[in-house]
Amino acid sequence: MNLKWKRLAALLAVMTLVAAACGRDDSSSSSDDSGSSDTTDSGGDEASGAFIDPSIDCADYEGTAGIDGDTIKIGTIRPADGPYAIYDQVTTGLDAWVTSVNSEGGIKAGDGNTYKVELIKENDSYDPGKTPALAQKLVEQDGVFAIVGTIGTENNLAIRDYLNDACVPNIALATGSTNWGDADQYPWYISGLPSYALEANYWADYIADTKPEAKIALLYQDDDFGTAYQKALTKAVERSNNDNGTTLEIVGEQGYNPLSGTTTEAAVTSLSQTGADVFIVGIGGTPCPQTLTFIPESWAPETYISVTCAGNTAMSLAGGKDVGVIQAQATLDPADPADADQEAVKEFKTKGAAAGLDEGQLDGGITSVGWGFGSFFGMLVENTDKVERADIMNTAFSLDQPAFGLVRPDIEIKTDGAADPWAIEGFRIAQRNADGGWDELGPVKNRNGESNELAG
Amino acid sequence: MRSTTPNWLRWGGGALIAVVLIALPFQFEAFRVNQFITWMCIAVAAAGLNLLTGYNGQISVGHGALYGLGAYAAAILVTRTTVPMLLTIVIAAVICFVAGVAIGLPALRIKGLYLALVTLAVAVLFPALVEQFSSLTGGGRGLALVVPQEGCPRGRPECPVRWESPFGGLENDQWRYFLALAITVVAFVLVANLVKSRVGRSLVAIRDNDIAAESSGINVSRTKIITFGVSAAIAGVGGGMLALLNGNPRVNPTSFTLLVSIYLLVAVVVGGASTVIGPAIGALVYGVFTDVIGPELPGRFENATPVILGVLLIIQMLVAPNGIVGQFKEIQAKMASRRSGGAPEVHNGATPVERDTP
Amino acid sequence: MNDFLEVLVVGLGNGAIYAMLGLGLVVIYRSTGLLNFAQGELAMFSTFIVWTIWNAGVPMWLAIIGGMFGGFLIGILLHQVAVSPLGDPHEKPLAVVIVTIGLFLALNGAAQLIWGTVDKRLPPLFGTGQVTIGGVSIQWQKIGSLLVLAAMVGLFLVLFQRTKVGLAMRAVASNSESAGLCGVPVPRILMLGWGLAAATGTVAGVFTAPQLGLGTNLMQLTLIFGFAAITLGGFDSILGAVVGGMVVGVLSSIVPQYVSAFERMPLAPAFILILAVLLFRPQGLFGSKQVQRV
Amino acid sequence: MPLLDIQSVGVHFGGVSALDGLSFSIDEGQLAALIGPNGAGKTTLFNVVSRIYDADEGSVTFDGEDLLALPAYRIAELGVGRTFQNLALVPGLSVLENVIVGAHSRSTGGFWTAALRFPQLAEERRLVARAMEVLERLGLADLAQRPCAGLPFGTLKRIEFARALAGEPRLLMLDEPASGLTHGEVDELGDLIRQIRTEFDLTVLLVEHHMSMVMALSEKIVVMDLGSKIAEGSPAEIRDNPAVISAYLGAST
Repeated sequence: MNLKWKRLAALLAVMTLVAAACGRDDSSSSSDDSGSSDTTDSGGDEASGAFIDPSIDCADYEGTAGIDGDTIKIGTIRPADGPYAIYDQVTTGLDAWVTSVNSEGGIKAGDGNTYKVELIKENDSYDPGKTPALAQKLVEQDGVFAIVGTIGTENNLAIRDYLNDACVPNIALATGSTNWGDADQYPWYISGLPSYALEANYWADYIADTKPEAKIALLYQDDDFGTAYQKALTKAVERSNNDNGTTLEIVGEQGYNPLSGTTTEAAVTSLSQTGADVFIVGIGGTPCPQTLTFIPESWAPETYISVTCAGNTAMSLAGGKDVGVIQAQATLDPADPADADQEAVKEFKTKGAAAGLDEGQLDGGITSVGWGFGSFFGMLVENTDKVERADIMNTAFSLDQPAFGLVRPDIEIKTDGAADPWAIEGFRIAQRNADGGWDELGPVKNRNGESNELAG
Repeated sequence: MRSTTPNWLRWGGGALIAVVLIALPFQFEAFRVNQFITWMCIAVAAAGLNLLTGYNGQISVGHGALYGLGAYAAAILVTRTTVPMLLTIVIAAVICFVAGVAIGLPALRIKGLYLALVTLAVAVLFPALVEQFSSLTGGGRGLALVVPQEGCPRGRPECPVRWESPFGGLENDQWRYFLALAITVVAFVLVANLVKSRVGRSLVAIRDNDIAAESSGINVSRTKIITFGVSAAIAGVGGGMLALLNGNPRVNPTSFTLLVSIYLLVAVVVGGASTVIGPAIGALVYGVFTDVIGPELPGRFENATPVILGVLLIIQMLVAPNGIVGQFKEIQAKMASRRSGGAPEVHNGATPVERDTP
Repeated sequence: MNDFLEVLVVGLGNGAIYAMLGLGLVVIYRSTGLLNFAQGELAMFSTFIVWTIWNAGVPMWLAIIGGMFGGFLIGILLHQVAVSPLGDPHEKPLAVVIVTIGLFLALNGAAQLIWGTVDKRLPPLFGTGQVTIGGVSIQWQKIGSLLVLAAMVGLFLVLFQRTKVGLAMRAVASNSESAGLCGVPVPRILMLGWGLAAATGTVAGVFTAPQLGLGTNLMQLTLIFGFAAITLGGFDSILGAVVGGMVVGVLSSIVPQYVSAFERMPLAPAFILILAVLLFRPQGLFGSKQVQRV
Repeated sequence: MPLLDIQSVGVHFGGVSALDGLSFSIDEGQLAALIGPNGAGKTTLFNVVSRIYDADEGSVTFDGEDLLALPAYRIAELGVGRTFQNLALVPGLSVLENVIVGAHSRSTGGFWTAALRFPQLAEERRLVARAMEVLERLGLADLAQRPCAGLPFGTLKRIEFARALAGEPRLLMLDEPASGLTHGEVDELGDLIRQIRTEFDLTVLLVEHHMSMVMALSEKIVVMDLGSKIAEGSPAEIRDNPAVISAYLGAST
């Protein structure tokens, strides 16, 4: 019947596309397998006040699983070996946060109790094929209360249906994929990062303000992460030209596949010939700072880099070419002398050191992200009157409070269920200086509730 | 080739193993059961590789790619067509057969170390290929095994395909386990029949002495190509099982990197190349190290599993190149000959065919 | 046009690295007749040694020599412990492939255990400066890599053609049995081949690390390009490795820029090259005809 | 019509001729021998007939069929069996299995039927029975289940013989079957060849250095040197041929 025909049509459409595009097909294809990432209108919200009502969605709801007396058990999944094992550093930060909290006696929750935290770490080698069994282990065998700070968009996608159907919170995902904007259908997920799409809009806005006739060269990672930048930026440029009369133009675009085995050098070189005066590096991990080293001297564009390659560890790989790059920042950089006086930074450095982090980890900018995920979870527990799974999520989706952890002080933490599922929606624009710090070019602006709408 | 194991031991052992295999999903948590399913997928893919590399002597360092092809083929068929799920695994096998034949053709001319080189490149190329055809495969984002259906949670239009047990009382993971077990047993029985048959003898004959084989009437080229195809098809079945049965609602290119190809080789060699049950034992060793022992290693050494497997592979190759099963058989044979007195010396009975050099 | 020239320069720079890695592979092939699948990981490992020494405050050039020496020792050790007990690689190609793949896994994992998971920074040997010639920017590092490559080739040519050791290596490679009968200390020569190859790999690693970042996956994919280079040039040809490396470097940089089907897989031209050469000219462009068809 | 007809066959490796315009023929039922010094091209001829080497010129017909037009694996099926000078057994298989491999062209069954086993069972039983028969005939029956690896050289030669017979050949080509055997064993082998030939109704082409055996056994002898035929005839004729004496007998003894 109807369904069958639809699928047959889809198959035909895809086959035609493949034939027509002869391999290069992503940009011309509108089919999106994840299917749900684009649906953002929240439509049928529950009539009841709370965002999640476990009596409706959860068959065998166990709201307090993982809480044993005064201990909350949480789990996390990350790559500890293999090519992506660098992200293990994020988990090191989360682990240090747990150590630190426990050494202070625990988190004082909204219900008046003080809870210690127990963290169970699993290793999926960044293979999303392994993540589901590990999530299952954490939930069913270890009986964790929530999953916190799990690494990888694909890895989190692999356990999304399972965790949502089991009504287990997945808090502070270590990814800003636009997939996490779908709290209507997946209310047990909340990202620990700002949306990649929102970040791209901050770049676009700043460019429109300062260089209304900018010619933009874009290098993006050819996966969920990079294409989020690419789509959002394209849309933002169009909107700015329509609404503000700018004449921004994307004059060159190159995708980079991190599994391809080459560097971005050829792509950068090619982009350098486009005459662009703005260069956007929508690339994460080590290839990001490497890309900076490939910019030829004959090309001096204003360069923007992804938030994922901030921090000392990444920037130190740029061989001095990091000076002058521009970034949208949502968090404090512990290595930035300008941020050194911030209370949150001081606190992180003292407590982190006490919890066993070394100087490289404290300043590196990767470990502090994990610390931030811990703070996120801690903040939710503090704000929840009754520490139950659904209540934690309801807290997460009705936040209205000042910044927590290492989030920049002027950023407002606001959420509102499916209408605004993003906790962190503010950035400042800053430029890397020669002292290993950042000079502020534009102060923090908050764009609460706009992340989903601004996605491409 | 003929086993020296006494009959009572074979039947008794077999019955014991059967009981254990059936009891497992009732004794372990669901996540373990899912890991067992993954091990079975690896065992099946390794059995395919063993047919090619162990029995036929054609080296492949790229079977992870065929494993991946099988997984993607099954996943795409399930999400985009109405083909029944188990049938998609069969179609995936057929697709992999064709791919295997395509690789097998150049393998007629490219042998030994050079074939290893080419297949290595295939393994490395596979994730990039997935990326290249991203409209079909979902690219780096992975492919969600979701289909439009009624009654998905929270009014989602699509949700992951599910295996519902037609028999009451079985949990979802247990039912998937038994489906996987059934496919695995069938795959191993087929391979066992194959290697004990006329075809199996010709595979070994080609491996050990292709000229003698040809002179005995074996069509060496054809057999080698079909072996590549059949081996690929079996690896594809493993991949199809992985996509549909291991409880993961998505298929991702990062699950089919070069490392997977290497681990398949580890399973074959450590378990026992050119023994029927070897790949299963090897997959078990791999699984136990990665999923059971690895996570228990103390903090700093938690990521030592690859080193352990690498060293294990080398040691196995140096000390007992016939793998665990081969070693076991050797010990058995030794004990048997000690009982009957007189230990047979082991000499290689073949030398290469002569050429008179003018 | 500049566009093309710029990308061409990128390709030549990469090509130099592939050629360096290829040289190590050729040395092993020439002395022991095998393709070393662990060559890339060996190079990665010794590059980490370079980093360790450099990080301790030793000047870079000295650190590189230290790394090469370390690589040399590790190469020898691995050959003695894992490879040589297998016997003739032509008799048992499967065993050799499997052992070198085991080394691949073990070296990679060991590096991660020793040096951790965070990429290290190894500065470019020739700095980050650039020179502009006719509107085309060229990094000094690239020019440097070509010079180093030239020096290495010179050394190897002298080694193989002018020295007793080189002659012995050639003899062992072409027929180890009769070389042994002529009084060549075969096991020692094989061992030396592995050591030399590992030392050569260090240089390739030192040039790759500033580009890719020094992590444990430094050479995993670079190795395929190195293999493509020597397949094209001929498994036993020093000059072939250089020419092959350059061709592969240029192809894998230029083709994806102009052929959209290869945009996401710069590896594909290298793969096609490997396949085509092995099928139609197995000895490569400069190799001696000895790829056997038994 | 001769059973095997070799006409002006030439094989050249680079600039060197391994065979150069070689012609001779064998009649059905004949027991013929091919002799000549090392490097004369005897094994090369075997390899041409069994299609391991390509002939650069000339023709080879077997029972009227052009062998050079066929791929190597079809040769056994036509009824040409052979043994190898330095043995070409499959060490990974048992003695029995090696012999069954020899009957490959006399059996059927591909990947599908093999994997499903049942359609194959009767065939398999027939093959085992037949192979056992051959092994028994050659006095090897009690070794049937042993792996080939580890058996003495003389036994292995016999297994090769058995394997060739299992293919039910009409023409059996034996490449130095007596090499490495003791005197007594050589005599035994001669008797065996003679008996087998009658029993199995074979035409035999023999390459052998043991002149006494050749002379005693053969009905026709072809003498080769440097890739060409220098003489052909009955043992008596060959013994008296001056060319043979100078080129071969004189040179080698």
